[in-house]
Amino acid sequence: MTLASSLLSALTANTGELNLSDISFASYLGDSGFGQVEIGNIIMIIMGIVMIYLAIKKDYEPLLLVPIGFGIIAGNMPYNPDLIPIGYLDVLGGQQSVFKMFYFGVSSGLFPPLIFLGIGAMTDFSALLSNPKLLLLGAAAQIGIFITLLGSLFLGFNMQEAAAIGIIGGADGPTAIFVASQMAPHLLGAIAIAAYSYMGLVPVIQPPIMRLLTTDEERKRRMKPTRHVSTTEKILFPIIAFFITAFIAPGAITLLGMLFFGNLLKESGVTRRLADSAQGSLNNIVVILLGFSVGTSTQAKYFLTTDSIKIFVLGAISFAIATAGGVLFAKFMNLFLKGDNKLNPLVGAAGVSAVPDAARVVEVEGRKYDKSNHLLMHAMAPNVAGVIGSAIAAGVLLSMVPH
Amino acid sequence: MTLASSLLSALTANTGELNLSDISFASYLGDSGFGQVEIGNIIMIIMGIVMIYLAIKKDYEPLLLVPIGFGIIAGNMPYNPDLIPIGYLDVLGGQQSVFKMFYFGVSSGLFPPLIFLGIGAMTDFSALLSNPKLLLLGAAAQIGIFITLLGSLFLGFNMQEAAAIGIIGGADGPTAIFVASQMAPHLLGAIAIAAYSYMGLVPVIQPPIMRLLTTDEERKRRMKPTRHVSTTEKILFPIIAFFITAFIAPGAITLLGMLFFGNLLKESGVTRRLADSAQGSLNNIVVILLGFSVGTSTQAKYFLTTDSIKIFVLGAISFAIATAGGVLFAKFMNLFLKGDNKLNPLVGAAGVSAVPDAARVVEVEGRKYDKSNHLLMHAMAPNVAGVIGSAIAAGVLLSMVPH
Amino acid sequence: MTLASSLLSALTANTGELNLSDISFASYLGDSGFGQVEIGNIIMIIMGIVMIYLAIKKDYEPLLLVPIGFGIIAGNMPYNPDLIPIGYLDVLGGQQSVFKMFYFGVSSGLFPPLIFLGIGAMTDFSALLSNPKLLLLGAAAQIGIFITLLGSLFLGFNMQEAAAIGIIGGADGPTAIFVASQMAPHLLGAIAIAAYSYMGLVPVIQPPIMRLLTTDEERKRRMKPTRHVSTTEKILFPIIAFFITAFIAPGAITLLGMLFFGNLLKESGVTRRLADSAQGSLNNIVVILLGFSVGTSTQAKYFLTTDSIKIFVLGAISFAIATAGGVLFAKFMNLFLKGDNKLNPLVGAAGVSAVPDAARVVEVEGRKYDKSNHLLMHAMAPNVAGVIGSAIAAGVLLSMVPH
Amino acid sequence: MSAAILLQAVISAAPDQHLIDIGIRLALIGMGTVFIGLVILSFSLPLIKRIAEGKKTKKVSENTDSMPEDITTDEIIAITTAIHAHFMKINQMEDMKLTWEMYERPYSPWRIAGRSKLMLDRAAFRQRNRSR
Amino acid sequence: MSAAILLQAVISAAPDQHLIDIGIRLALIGMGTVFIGLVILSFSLPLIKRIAEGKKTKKVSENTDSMPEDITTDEIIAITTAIHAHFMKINQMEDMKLTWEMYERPYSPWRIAGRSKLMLDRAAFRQRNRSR
Amino acid sequence: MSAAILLQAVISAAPDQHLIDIGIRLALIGMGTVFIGLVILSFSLPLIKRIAEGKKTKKVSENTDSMPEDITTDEIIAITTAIHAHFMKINQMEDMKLTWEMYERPYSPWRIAGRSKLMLDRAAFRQRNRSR
Ligand code: NA
Ligand code: NA
Ligand code: NA
Repeated sequence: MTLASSLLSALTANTGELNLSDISFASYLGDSGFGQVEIGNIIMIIMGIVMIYLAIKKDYEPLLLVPIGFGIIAGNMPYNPDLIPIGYLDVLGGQQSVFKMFYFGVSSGLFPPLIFLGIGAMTDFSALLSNPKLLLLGAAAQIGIFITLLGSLFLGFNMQEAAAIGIIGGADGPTAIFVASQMAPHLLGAIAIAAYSYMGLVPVIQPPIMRLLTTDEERKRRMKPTRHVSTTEKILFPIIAFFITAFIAPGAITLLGMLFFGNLLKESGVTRRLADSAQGSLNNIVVILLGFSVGTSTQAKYFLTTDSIKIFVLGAISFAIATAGGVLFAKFMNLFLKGDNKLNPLVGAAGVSAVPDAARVVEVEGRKYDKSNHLLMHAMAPNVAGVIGSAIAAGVLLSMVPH
Repeated sequence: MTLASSLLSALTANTGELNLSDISFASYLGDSGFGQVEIGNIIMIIMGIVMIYLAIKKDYEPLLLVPIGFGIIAGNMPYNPDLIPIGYLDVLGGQQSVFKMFYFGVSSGLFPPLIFLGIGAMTDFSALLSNPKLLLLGAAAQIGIFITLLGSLFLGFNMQEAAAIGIIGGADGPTAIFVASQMAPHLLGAIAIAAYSYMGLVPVIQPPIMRLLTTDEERKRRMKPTRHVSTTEKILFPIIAFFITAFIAPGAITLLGMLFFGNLLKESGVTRRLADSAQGSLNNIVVILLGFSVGTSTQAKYFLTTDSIKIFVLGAISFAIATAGGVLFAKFMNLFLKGDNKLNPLVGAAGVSAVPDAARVVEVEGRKYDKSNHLLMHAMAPNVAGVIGSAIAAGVLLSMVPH
Repeated sequence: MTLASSLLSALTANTGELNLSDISFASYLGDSGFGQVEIGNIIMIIMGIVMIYLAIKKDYEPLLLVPIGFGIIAGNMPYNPDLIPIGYLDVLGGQQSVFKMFYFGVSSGLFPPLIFLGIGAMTDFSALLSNPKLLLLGAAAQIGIFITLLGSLFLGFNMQEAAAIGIIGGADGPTAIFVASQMAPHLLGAIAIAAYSYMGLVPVIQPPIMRLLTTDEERKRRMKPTRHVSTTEKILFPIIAFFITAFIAPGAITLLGMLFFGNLLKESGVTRRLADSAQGSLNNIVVILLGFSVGTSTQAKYFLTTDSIKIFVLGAISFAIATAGGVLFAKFMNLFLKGDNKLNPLVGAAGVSAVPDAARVVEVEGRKYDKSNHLLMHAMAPNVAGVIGSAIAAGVLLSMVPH
Repeated sequence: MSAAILLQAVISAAPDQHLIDIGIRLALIGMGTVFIGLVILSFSLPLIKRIAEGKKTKKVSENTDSMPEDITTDEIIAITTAIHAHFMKINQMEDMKLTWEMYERPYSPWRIAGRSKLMLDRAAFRQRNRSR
Repeated sequence: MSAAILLQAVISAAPDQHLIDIGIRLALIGMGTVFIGLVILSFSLPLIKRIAEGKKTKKVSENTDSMPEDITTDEIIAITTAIHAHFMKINQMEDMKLTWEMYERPYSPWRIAGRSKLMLDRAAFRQRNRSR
Repeated sequence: MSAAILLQAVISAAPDQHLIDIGIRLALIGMGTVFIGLVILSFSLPLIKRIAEGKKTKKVSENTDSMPEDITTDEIIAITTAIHAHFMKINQMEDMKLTWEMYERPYSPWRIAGRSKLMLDRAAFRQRNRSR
């Protein structure tokens, strides 16, 4: 194989000069998958297949895991990079590979704000407007970010890397990608895969922690129904919320600006067609390209490192801490709340973001203990607050850590 | 604030070198909106809020004013540009800000032709085909462009700037942006905001001028119903119209090519799905990004200049002159027309473009004096002719003025 | 005209320095279509009109021929390139023309994989899954590619050019564009136009060859009905098929990766909204821009060469050979098949790709001889196999021919 | 309020006369081109109708006779001629005439103008008849 | 399991104490900012409701009186003060206090904290009444 | 009309024999790869069906026996062998064989070819029986 490779890279050097003896089935096979395959590629391809399997069979975040899974497969198919530019970093003879062009949307930080635009255009902030105190749960769960940051420093990462890894604890794929693209591009693949994998695995990770930290009585607690929210409130919210959060965390202007812009398009009532495309075709196109690109960026030779393993371990811990943070803070808030204002601490788990999966997990867990207790709407408030919270955390890190 | 800034820009210079004493809530506050805000930003943000208010409450061109308005807010939120690239011109450590990447579609001239593609795919040229002489009203209203050009020279702008400012009088946002991006990129923000603002304000600007220049009898005049237009005519029109206009004004090939291409997709009957996307999702995506980008380009430090004020004054005048031009020319045409061929001069006001708002204003004004007199279909002819007319004017300026 | 040009290019050199005597209607006319038109432009524009006519009247691939046809018209409208950047290669004063920016999607090879994504998301591989042996017909028809490659060498093209021209025989527009963009960018326009034209003309080219090579009895032969294919099979297929084909032809990873990715989005059942956009709005947008760009790249001065004529002749031959290859191979396979397993050799003609037109031609031809004999579903198998086959052929050429 | 008056006002007060002169020329050529473009386009519309109806296109002169209800062609010529003359009066008339004469044979707008002068009379005559 | 214990563990075992120190500060400021941001946001929500309802915005103190069913403002302040104090106890308290004092007049979080301390008492009082 | 005859015609008339020689090799390898790719893919389809049906995949030899209605595997091998031999006869047979022998153990197409030769006989036998 080394022989075949060197023969053909010599060939490539003399573009246009072809030797009859170089054109053979043998050399072709050497450059095909049969000659180029390595064990790392096989491992990654299996990982991709597992992701697709989980997405289809278990319905874990399929909109993300199917594109990422197939991207992993496509990015790890063996080929000879001296002959054809295919991989997400390949440039050959001045021509970028197509996967590199797709990946530009990730590495430049362009895709995450567009995803936030779509999220804004599909999110109803009513739950949050009707129950302001639940916002605090979305703040509490961000403890996962900062503990993970410290853990990463402890494991030997530098400050930029630690900040980027920490954001995994925000349980927000686009935010994690955005921060990583600015702070630690070389870890972007591992961070993105970890963030999205654990977001998909929220229904697996959260329930045991939620049960561990709550009593049976707490889990059965019902909460007051949410109030009706007027259209005008919904229109004012994105503007005022953007103003406040951007003032406090200017580093989050790009992400939060697009989030609240999308929401204004949805709520204004006069830009329906723009909101439809923002959360429809534009969002779908970006999700396809973002997921696939993140997948292709896991080429074994760059991806299979001890750093990636550390990131996966830290990611798992950060999700657990974030969940615990939310649940425990709900219990802490209950110390100050009385009567039917008391919170069902399960709702705190939704503070991690991972919209709307974490809220759905709360609903499912709640109903395990009381079939008629619907917590979904209550959980949506910390859930969307968690998105805002992790964007603020990202903003703080982006502006405090030089990069 | 200056202290905090300089401390932290020193910090940035030594990337990776963090000092414990630099990391404090105080320095963070200095870099947050609290430390960075300036009066100009506040003025602009209020302007953005007013635009959104007008769009939602008064329904003035909401598809444009909501994105622009929110873009103004996002573009003027205070931040420290030494720490994070956010603004539409920011590049930091080789990384472009996301807003700069969005803005590329504006500064490169890429978005306007795509908007024209969408306009073509949604415009029915029947009205124009059934009443050729109304085309002349679309020509007459372009006088606004050239008078404004002269006015701009008079106020001290150079020829390139004057040409770009003049196009505001075309009442056609994409054309104004396209010309400004090629001729006077530094004025693009002000020109775009002026063009779109006055397009939104067409229902406010035009009626007094229309009333001033017409008699009661003229305003009540009814026009002959339009004739039926066959499918074949509609298919032939974009091809022949492009041929003629592109031959006469090659500078308009890009804009008119996309306009008539979009119209052919619509009328051909065999490319329905392409026309749907051209006027649907593609158009929406471009409108979102274009509006928002134009908004972000109004960063106070670049935008709040005497030039901007001059441009706004000139823009208002140009809309008034264009309206007057259209109305007066209709009256002039009536000198040559007899009997029921005579025009209702209100229809001339629609020659300014601003599709379809100007035509709607004509309908509303007409019905104020005769409830059963529907001028909308008649006004659509000069309205779409105005789009073609201002594109031709733009083409002439683009090819005659060196840039 | 030369005078006017040189005067004005002098003008352009001194940006901002305008001479009164240079600004005249005469010089303007010299730079308009009247002064700039050349016979080549007229020829190309007529060709564009003919394409649009065929697309609308005869329904020959209208989704491609309407955009290409109008692109040809827009790309060949006369203008003075010293004054305004309009053409697909123009850059003036650092500003790229809009058509050049559109064309980047073609020249970079970005659009073809996106088209393949859409094709994958709209293709049902059931026919192929239910009748594996028909795959071989999709292989056989690729003989057109390699014979054309040899023919091109014979006519004096170099190896890179010959490889790119050969792919026309694959009857697959995006593949032809992709290979040409990498191997012979200077021939891309002619190759793309030839490929799409002949794809449009499949109902004209194929029938006589099909009749020539088959007996009346063969044309009436009925084939066994296809079996039902389960959802799981359809989900597994894109993954396994990608694995196999990418291993054998790594050069095709980009194209086949997107094809099978699109198909997985369609079949997974959990990513419906992504599949809808992949085959809907995204596909439409890319088709519009790709078709139009390919059209604009036929500017007479670059396009009207003997090379283009050779390419058109070779293209016609390659379609004929590919069709013959498919039909004859079906007859050859019948030597080994017995009873009702025998193939109707008309089905072989669908092996050329040109999905789904070639399959439709088979259906129409078959019913000419037996009104109740429906071959469409049987023809779909070699038809989609032909897409895979020509992508593999492209992959081999991309990795074996240095470029 | 007329455009001409405004133009004069601008010219008289202008600080850089050279630039203003060029601007006026630009404005005249630009406005002229817009009108010529839309006039030719409006001429083409009856032609498009004819082609669409599958009839052979007869000569233009016959056209106007065979379509008594569609008088737009003549009217447009009349109007165009007037507006053209109006603009021409404003400024460097001779100067431009000189330039145009160089190009007169193939594209001269004067030929159109001349022809339309004739038509103006004819159109006025016919209109008088019709309006009875 | 508390965050403080974890932090201490990390600090004690850390290889590069300097980096860890900065990390802890970053974490405190970051977590503080997240809380402050979301607390201010949650304060603004009743305000948004008020604006939407078209009422004039009265002073905050009156607000709470006029909305007996909406006790969230007080509660939130109480909770925030507690969490704030909690974080502050962990680390370089004096150091930060010093820094903050520089900014005390216009933006000091201490003023909010101080005011909320008062409100905490009032809120607790009112809640006791309500929960009867 | 056969591909071989056309190829010979091209070769004999070619101006640059060297380039044509390379072209022929490319064509052979290319066409061979296309066939091998699609043949392997067609082999995999029954396998996909098997997996989808949830059955354990038995050995290939048993497969063909247990699926009497699905004779495509054998047929395909037969056809492939023939087309393969056809292409091989055209040109530098020995030369390629030599090259392939270097790679024989892990990926040799000869092994498939050899095996398919056997199967061809079996398939032909079985088909004769079925077609009765
Ligand atoms: Na979060
Ligand atoms: Na206009
Ligand atoms: Na093919």
